[in-house]
Amino acid sequence: MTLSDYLSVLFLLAGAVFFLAGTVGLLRFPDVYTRLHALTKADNVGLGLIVIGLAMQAESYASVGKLLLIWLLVLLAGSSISHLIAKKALQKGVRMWRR
Amino acid sequence: MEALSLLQWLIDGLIGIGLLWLAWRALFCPELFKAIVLFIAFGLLMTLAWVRLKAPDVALAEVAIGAGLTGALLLSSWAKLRDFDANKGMGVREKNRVQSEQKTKRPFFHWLSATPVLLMAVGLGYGVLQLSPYATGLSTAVAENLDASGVSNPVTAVLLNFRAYDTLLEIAVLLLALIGIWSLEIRPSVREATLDPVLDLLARLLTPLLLLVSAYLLWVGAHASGGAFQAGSVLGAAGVLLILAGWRLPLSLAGLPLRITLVVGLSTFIAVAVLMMLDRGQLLAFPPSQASLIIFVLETTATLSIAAILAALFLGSRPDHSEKI
Amino acid sequence: MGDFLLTMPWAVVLILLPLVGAIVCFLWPKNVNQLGLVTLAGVFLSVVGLGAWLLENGVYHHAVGGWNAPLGIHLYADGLSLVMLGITALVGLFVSVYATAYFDRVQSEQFWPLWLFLLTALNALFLSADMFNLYVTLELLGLSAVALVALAGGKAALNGAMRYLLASLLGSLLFLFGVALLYHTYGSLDLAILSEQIEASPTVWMALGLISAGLLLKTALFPLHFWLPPAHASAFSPISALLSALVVKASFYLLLRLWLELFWPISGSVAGLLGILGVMAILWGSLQALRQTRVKMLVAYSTVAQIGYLFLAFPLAMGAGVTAWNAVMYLAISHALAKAAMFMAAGNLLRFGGHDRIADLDQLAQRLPLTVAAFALAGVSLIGLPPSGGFIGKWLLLEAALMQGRWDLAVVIVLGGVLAAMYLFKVLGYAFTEASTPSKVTAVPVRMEWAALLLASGAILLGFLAPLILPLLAIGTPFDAFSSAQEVMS
Amino acid sequence: MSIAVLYALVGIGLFCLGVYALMIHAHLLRKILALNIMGSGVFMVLLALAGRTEIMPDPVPAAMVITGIVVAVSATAFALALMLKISAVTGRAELNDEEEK
Repeated sequence: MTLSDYLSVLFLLAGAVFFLAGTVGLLRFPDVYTRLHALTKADNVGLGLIVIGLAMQAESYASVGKLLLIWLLVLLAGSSISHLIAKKALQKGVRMWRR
Repeated sequence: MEALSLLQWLIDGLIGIGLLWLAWRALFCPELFKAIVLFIAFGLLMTLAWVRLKAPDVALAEVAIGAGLTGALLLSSWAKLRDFDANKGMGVREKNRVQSEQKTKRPFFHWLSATPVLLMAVGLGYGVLQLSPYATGLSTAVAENLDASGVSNPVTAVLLNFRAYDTLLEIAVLLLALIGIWSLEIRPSVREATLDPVLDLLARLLTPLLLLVSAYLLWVGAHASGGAFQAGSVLGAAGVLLILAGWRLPLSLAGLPLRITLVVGLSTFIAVAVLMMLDRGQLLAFPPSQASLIIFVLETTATLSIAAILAALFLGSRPDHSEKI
Repeated sequence: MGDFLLTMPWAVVLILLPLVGAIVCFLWPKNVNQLGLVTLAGVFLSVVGLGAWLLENGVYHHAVGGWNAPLGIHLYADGLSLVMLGITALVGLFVSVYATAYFDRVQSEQFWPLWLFLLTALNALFLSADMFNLYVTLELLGLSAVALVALAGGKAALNGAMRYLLASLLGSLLFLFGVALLYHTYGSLDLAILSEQIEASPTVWMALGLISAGLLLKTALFPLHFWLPPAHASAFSPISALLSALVVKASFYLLLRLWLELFWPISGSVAGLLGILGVMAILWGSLQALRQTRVKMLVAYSTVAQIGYLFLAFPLAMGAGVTAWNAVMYLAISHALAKAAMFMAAGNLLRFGGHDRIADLDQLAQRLPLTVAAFALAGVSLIGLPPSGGFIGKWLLLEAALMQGRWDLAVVIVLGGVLAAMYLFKVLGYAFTEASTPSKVTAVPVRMEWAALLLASGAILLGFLAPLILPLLAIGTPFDAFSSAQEVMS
Repeated sequence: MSIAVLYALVGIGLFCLGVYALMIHAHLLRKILALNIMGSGVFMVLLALAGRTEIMPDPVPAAMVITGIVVAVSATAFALALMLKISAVTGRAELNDEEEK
C-alpha cells in the first residue's frame, strides 16, 4: 500500500464517521429542523470526504470529474429538498424545539 | 481470498435480509406514508442487489423506474387521496385515516391465507434448490450472434434485436396504460402547485443536466449499460420535475403534437417491422450491416415516447382537458 | 388472387393491423367508428387468408427477426389457433357493429383504441409460441380488458374493474414465476423446445403449478371466479360481450395449449382435480344464476357455469383424446357466440327499459321481438338443445363420458343443461308478461337488435357446421401428441 | 449454496410476503404496494438464477426483467389512477365487499 492508499482509507473512514453521526442525529434529534441539519452534514461533508477518498483511487481524470459531479448534484438536490421540507414544516406550523 | 469471499457473503446476506425487512415493514407498518417511503428505500436496495448480481442495466432501470418513478407515482397518489379526505369536509380525523390505512381482513382470514402462502414458499424454495448449480441459459447463443446484432451490449442486443418483438409489445403496454388512465377522466388536481423559487431554480438547473444524462444513456446503450428505457425514464423524470415545479404544456401543444410524441416510438417500431417484412420477408429482421443504425433510430424515438408517456402517467389527467374545467 | 392469399404473411397482419388501428384511432378520434370497422373487416379477411394458407400448407412458423428459437421468438399457428382467431374476428366484428350504435361520441372515442389494443393482445396471444412473449400479451390483454370495464364509470363498474385488475396482475405474476423456473431449468422459452425436453422434477412441478394457478385465476374457474361476475355484469354491454366471449377464452386457450404441449406427459393425474372443479363450477354458477334478480348478473354467472364445462374435458381426454378436445373447443366457440349475443340482448333490454331487473321486464316479446328472439336462440345453444353448436359440443362430451363409463360426469353434463334452461326461462317468462310497474322506454337502434340476433343465429348455425369446423381444428393435429401418448399408455 | 441461490431465496420470500399482504390488506394502495413487491421478487428469482455460471451472466433474463419493470410501472400507474377514481366516487380507497353480499 502506498501513501495515497493510506490517505484514501483515512478519508473514507472519516466520511463513514460523518454518515454514522448524521444517521444517529436523524434518529435522535428532537424535531424536523434539527434532523435536517444532521442529514445535510452526512450528505455534504460525509459524501464529500468519500468522494475525495475515491478520487485518489480513480484511474482517469474523467472518473474524478464524474465523482465530483455526483457530489455537486447531491449538494444541489439535498439543499433544495431540505429547504422545501423545512418550508412546508413551517407552513404547517411545526414548532421548533426549545430546551 | 477466503476473507474476501466471507466479506462478499456478509454484504449479500445483509442486502438480502435488508430487502426482506424493508418489504415486510413497507407492507405491514401502520402508516401509509411511511410504507411508501420504505418502499422507495426498498427499490434503492434492489438496485444494489442488481449491481451485485452483475446486471447494471437492470440496476439503472430499477433506480429510475422501479424506485424513482413508481415512488413518485405512489407519493403523488397518496397526496391526492389525502386531499380527497380533506375536501370531503367531514373532518376525517387523523386517527380514522390511520385506521383505514392499516385495516386488514378478519384474523381468521390471516391464518387462512398464511397457510397456503407458507406452503408455497417451502415448495418454491425446494424447487429452486433442486435446480442444477450450473446453467448458462442462452449466454452462448447470444455471444455467438452478438456480431450480427449491430450492438455490443448483449442486453441491448436481446431487447432490440433478438427479442425486439417483446419490446414492441412492451411499448404498446406503456401506451395502453396511459390511454386507459386518460379514459378514466380523472379531474385534474384542484390544488395549485405552490410556486417555490428554490424548486423552480432546481428544475431549471437539473432539466438540462437530465437531458444530457438521457442522451448519454441512449448513446452508451449500444456498447455499455444503458439504452432506451433508462434514457427515457431519466428524460421522463425531467418532465416530472417540471410538472412539480408548476410548469404545464401549452394548450397548443397538448393536442395532436403531444399525442404524436406519445406514439412516435411505437409507430416507428411498427414501421420498421413492416419495412423489414417487405424487404427480408421476416418481421423485425435487420440486415446486420444496418442493424446498428436501425437500432439507434428505434431507441431514439422510443426514448422520446417513453419519456412523454412516463411524464403523462405522472400527471394523470389529460393535459388538453385540464385547463377547460 | 389465390397466389396473393398464399404469399401474404397473414399472421403478422393479424397482430400489427389492430395495433396500427389503435394508434390511428388515438391520434385522430374524429372518425373512430369508420376506422375501427375497417380495421375489424381487415382482421376478419386476414383470418380467412390465414385459414386458406393453413389448409394449403399445414402449420405456420415465423421466426421473428430471423432468429430461430431458443434465441428468438416464434410465431406459430395451427388449427387450434386458427379457430380461436376466427371466433375472435367474428364476434369482434359483430360487437363492433353493435358498439357503433351503442356508444355516444365521447364513449366511442374511448372505446375504440382500447378495444383494438385488446384485439391486438388476443391475436398476439393466439399466435405466440414463446413463454415470455405470452406473458407480455397476457399483461396487454389484462390491462386493456380492465380499462374497458372501467369505462362505464359507476361505483359497481369501478369496483369490478379494480377487483379484475388485482386478480389479473396476480395471475400474470404467478405465470411469470412459472416461466422463470422453466427457463432456468431448460434454458429456453420456446414452447416446442420445452415440450421436447420437459420431464417431471420438483422444479417443473412448481413451475406448472404456478402457471396453472395464474391461468385458472384469469379463466375464472371455480373457486377463483370471484372477480368475474362483478366485472362482467357492470361493464357496458358490448364490453361484457367481449370479455365473456373472448377474453376468458384466451386464457383458457393458453391453458389448453400448455396442457397439450407441456403438462400432459408429466401430470395426467391433475386432470381429475380440474374435472372436479369444473363440476363444481357448473353447479355453483348455475345455482347462483338462478338466484340473480338482474339479467346481466344472471348472464355473468352463467359464464361461470359454462367455463366449468370446458374443464370436464380434462379427465375425459385420458380415454377419449381427440373427441374430448373437439367437444371442448366446440363448446368454447358456441359459448363465445351465444354469450356475446346474450350480453348484447341484455344491453338492448337495458337501453329499452332503462333497467335490467328481471321481474320488471315488461312485455318485451311483443315490443322487442328481435332481441327476445336473440336471447332465446342464444339460450338454446347454452342449454345444449339441438340443432345448436352447444348441442354438438355437449353431445361429443357426453359421448366421451359414456365411452369411459363416467356416468357421474354424464349426469352433470345433463343437469347443467337443465339448470341453464331453468335460469334462462326465468328471464324469458318475465319477457312475455306485463310488469306491475310500467317504465319509460327508449327506442333501441335497429343495428343493435340485428347484431345480437345474427350472432345468436350463428350459435345455432354452428350446429350444422361440424363437418366444416372439425377438419379446420385438426390442421397441424394440435391434439395429436395427446392421442399418441394415450396409445402408449393403453 | 451459492450467491445465486441466496438471492433466489430472497426473491421467493419477497414474492410470498407480497401474496400474503395482497390477500389480507383492505386499503388499495397497500394492495398495489404488495403487487409491486411480488413483482420485484419474481424479477429477483429470474435474474439471480442467471448467475449460476462462471462466464458472462445470461443477458436474456436481464432483458426480460427490464421489460417486466416497464410493464410493472405501467400497471402500477393504471392501478393508482383507478384507485383515485374509486376514492373520488365512493369516498374510500377500498373495495366494497359488503354491498355485494
